[in-house]
Amino acid sequence: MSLLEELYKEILLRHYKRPLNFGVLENPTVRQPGVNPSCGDSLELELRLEDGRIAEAAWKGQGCAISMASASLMSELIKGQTLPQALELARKFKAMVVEGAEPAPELGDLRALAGVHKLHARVKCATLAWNALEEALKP
Amino acid sequence: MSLLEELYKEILLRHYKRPLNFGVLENPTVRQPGVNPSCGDSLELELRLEDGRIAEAAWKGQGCAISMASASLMSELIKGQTLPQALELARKFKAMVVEGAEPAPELGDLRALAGVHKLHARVKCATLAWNALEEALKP
Amino acid sequence: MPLTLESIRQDFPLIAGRPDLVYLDSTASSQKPQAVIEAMSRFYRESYANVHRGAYSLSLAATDAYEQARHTLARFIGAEPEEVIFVRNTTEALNLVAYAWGLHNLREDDEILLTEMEHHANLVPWHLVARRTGARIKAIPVTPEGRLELAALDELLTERVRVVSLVHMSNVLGTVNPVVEVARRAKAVGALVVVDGAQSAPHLPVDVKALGADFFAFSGHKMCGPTGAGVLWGRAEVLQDLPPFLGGGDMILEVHLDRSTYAKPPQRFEAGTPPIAEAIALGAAAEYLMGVGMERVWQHDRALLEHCLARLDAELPEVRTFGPRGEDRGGVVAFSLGDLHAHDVACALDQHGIAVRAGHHCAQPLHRKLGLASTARASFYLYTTFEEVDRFVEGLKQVREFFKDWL
Amino acid sequence: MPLTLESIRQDFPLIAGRPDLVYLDSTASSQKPQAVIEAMSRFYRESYANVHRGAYSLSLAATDAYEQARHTLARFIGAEPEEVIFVRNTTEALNLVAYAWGLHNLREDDEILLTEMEHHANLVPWHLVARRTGARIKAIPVTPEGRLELAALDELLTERVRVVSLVHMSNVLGTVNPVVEVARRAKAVGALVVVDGAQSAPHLPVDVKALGADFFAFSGHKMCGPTGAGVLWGRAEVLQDLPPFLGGGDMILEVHLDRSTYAKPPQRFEAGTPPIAEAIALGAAAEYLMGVGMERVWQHDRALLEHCLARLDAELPEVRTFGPRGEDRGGVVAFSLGDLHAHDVACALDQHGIAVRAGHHCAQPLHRKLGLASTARASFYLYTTFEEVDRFVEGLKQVREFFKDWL
Ligand SMILES: Cc1ncc(COP(=O)(O)O)c(C=O)c1O
Ligand SMILES: Cc1ncc(COP(=O)(O)O)c(C=O)c1O
Repeated sequence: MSLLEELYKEILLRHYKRPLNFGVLENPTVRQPGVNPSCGDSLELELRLEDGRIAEAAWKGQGCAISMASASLMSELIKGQTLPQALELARKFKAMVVEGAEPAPELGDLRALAGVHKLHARVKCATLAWNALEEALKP
Repeated sequence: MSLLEELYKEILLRHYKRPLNFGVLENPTVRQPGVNPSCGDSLELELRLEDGRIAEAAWKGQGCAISMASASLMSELIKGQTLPQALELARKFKAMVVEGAEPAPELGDLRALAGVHKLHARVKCATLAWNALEEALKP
Repeated sequence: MPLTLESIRQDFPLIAGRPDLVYLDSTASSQKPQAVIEAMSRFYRESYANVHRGAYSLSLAATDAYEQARHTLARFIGAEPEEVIFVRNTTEALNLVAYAWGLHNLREDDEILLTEMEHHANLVPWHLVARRTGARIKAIPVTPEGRLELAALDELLTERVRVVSLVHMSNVLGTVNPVVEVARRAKAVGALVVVDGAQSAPHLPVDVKALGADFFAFSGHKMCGPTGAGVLWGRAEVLQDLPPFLGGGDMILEVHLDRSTYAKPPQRFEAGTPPIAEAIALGAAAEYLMGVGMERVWQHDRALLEHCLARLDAELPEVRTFGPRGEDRGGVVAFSLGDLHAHDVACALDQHGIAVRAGHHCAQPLHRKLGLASTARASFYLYTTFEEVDRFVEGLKQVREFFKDWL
Repeated sequence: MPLTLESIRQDFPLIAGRPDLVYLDSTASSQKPQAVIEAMSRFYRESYANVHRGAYSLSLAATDAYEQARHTLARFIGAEPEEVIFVRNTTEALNLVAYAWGLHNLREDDEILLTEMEHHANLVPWHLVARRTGARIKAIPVTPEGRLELAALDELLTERVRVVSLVHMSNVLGTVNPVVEVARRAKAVGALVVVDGAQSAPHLPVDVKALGADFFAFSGHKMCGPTGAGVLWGRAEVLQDLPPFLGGGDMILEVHLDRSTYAKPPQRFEAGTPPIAEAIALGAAAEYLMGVGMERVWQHDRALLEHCLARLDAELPEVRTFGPRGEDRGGVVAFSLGDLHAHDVACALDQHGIAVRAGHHCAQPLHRKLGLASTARASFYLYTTFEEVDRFVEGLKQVREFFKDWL
């Protein structure tokens, strides 16, 4: 299987064509823009935090298949997580794509993005939404 | 004879030790500073122009043997010359030290500086006073 | 031996040594001929010293080589050596003009006229200066074909416009702008004319005197030269009265603790130890290009472009290209494939050994106008072959096939 | 194989290839080891591409190499990579601080505190900024021995002083200034502290964190690296809020026609295509120096200096040297021979193959204080031998003999 096939899997196609949680929230408690200055891709992440948990998440933006799928999958995964849990997921996701660490089971379908590590150029695409998440949850 | 001996001749030593026309004029009609930015040497040339001739010339400054001797000899040579004659002398002097042209007889003792051409580094020293002269005579 | 495309390719070690690679990113930066690489190494191995201020032979030889490079670059663009200022790149050159001229001359409500197709290098410096001076920025629009909307000039070129700064050849559209005409009209209202020549100097014959501009900026690394050296050309009369930009050694006459006076141009604008080896190597690059002939470089780019566009038009209807169709267009093909994102396309092409750039190419306003966040871009140079263009087209077809469910 | 002086000399092609030459001008610029020259050529031959913005492998590899160099330079001075900004040279680094920080923060009657031993690179940028802002310049005096008059600090360091900018090691006197103490006292009045490390970074171990400064500037070409690349180090907290200096590509977040937002440091301060090959080669230079060990470089300089001064003192009473005698002095010997002008002396030494510099060494105010328009200067580096110092002393004796009637 080529690197490309390893990366552009069915699951990403689904999220690229029909991204989940795409749009805006009615009453977000945090709104965080994210930009990948190297290509100009940008997104805006909205969260509603309640009792230390991410009650709702939505995002909007334009970007490549990798960044869109990553944002879609992330927005689904973090819903219901406590802030420390969400940050831990971010850490694990980045370990996987930046450092090439073994994909953590908690990442679920996001493990489909493990191949990004070998396609170095795409790391910034895959982490765009996650960087925005980390910014948004900064104390 | 070494390049050095060829250049540092008796005649230059005389002008270096006892520069001619060193000082200021009583009533100069032109006063022109000159700087060699590469070493910081500077001089001030004063001229009294009368009826299209250089009636008097004086200069003051500090610099290396080459620049001092050149200024001293020049100040002596240009006295009594018309402006076009003085500019022509400047041209001939520069041709000699910058381009290595055959020394013109009109340059008199200044021909002792012909060796400067081979000691490239000293061209700016030798031409310091002459550049000031050309500036001073600019219309 | 006549200069053939094959012999030119042999001059570039990276091109000759990587037959697997189809390098189509010369607009971002060009590869380097051995003559340039060697000019630099030889200088370091055999005659390196700092320039100016040196009373010994080695330093004088270095100074001569550096000043010789200035002469060569002057010849390359039809200028006088005293008008050639060595800088790092086009970006620094344009900042020099914006700061030195702009901070000194712009007042509140003065206008700066740019174009919608500018590279960030010709936008951001003006933003910085506008904010400090209260001047305002306007832009000549770009037509749907990718040309400047000259009809808008009448209205835009008011007496308030103090400077018109525009790109000679767009790094996205490939458009070669009618600089002579814009300059003439800008001069009629007394505006300074600044030209971003980052793409024109490497790709077409340039005669700065004929352009009618006051400043012309370009980068060495895009024209077979090393990184770290570029040129700002300034018309002698304009440089004469231009205050300095960077302060430091070599640009001064007299320095006191609290004030200083400045040297003549070009020294006034070269503060500190210049990129000596880089300028010398850039001289070698200009010699190399003049050896090939800039008209020939331009015609080669043009031929590759026409071939590429013809094939894309005929065989890849899903590919949309940007930029004008005509003689006023150089060898740059920005494109999109269906709704696929440029990054996905470029990354897939890279898997086939085809190197194209993806992104906004430092022209966000232009991309906003095109309605896209980014495009992919293939660009050609004197070492590019028709076969490489064919490999690019075939590669694109494979990418289309790979992404067929995504399109 | 242990690193011997002879093996070090073999690493430098120009030194090894010119046994006739005694190169004593490393303070102006150093020679380059083969490892540095080769790092640069290899990059151009094998893996050249523009950095950032590249979606293809070649560009990514170039970006990695460039960022790797940033890490190496950070390690070289004990900093974080995000604090390392690649610039052309010390001069540009100091201008960056003066413009970006100074134009933004200085107000009328604010004070800028410099010293009497500054290089023009640390004077002229402040003159330019002072003129625009109305700030005033003061200077810490230099004692007759060539040290900073620290006793004057109490009076000079008023609450009005917003910035103290000083040289770490003087390029004329060789003095290593007590930066830690000056920085501590400057901080006490809330001033920004800027250090000109052009001579210290190449010649002694530097730990920027320990210095207590906010900025530290140095040039690659004086530390075995190529021309065209230098470093501005800035403390992370200071860089965070610093407005940009040069505008253009790669330093932005979002660009509109008339305004833009900026990237985080260090990108915010690196506009346009950086000196890519130069930064990579500078990384190789830093590796080379760390391989030798900076403490060893310093001790070698010191030993040569003591040997040189001892012989000059004993054998050439007509020679006057400048700079302090003590541990706080590096391998720089500025001198005069009787009333002879420095140019005459340097030119005569050059005839014996001995390369020393003559002039004001870009320190006119200091020379004015010394009462001289210029001095000659011999300076040492890791490849300088005791035998070369001896040849210098013997050469000077011959020059004295030649000029005996002139003295
Ligand atoms: C103390 C000092 N500061 C600044 C500079 C300027 O360095 P550069 O010319 O590399 O900018 C030098 C070297 O000339 C120097 O010795
Ligand atoms: C049209 C144009 N202007 C300016 C630049 C900036 O050039 P540099 O990055 O060499 O400063 C470029 C290249 O990126 C360009 O294509």
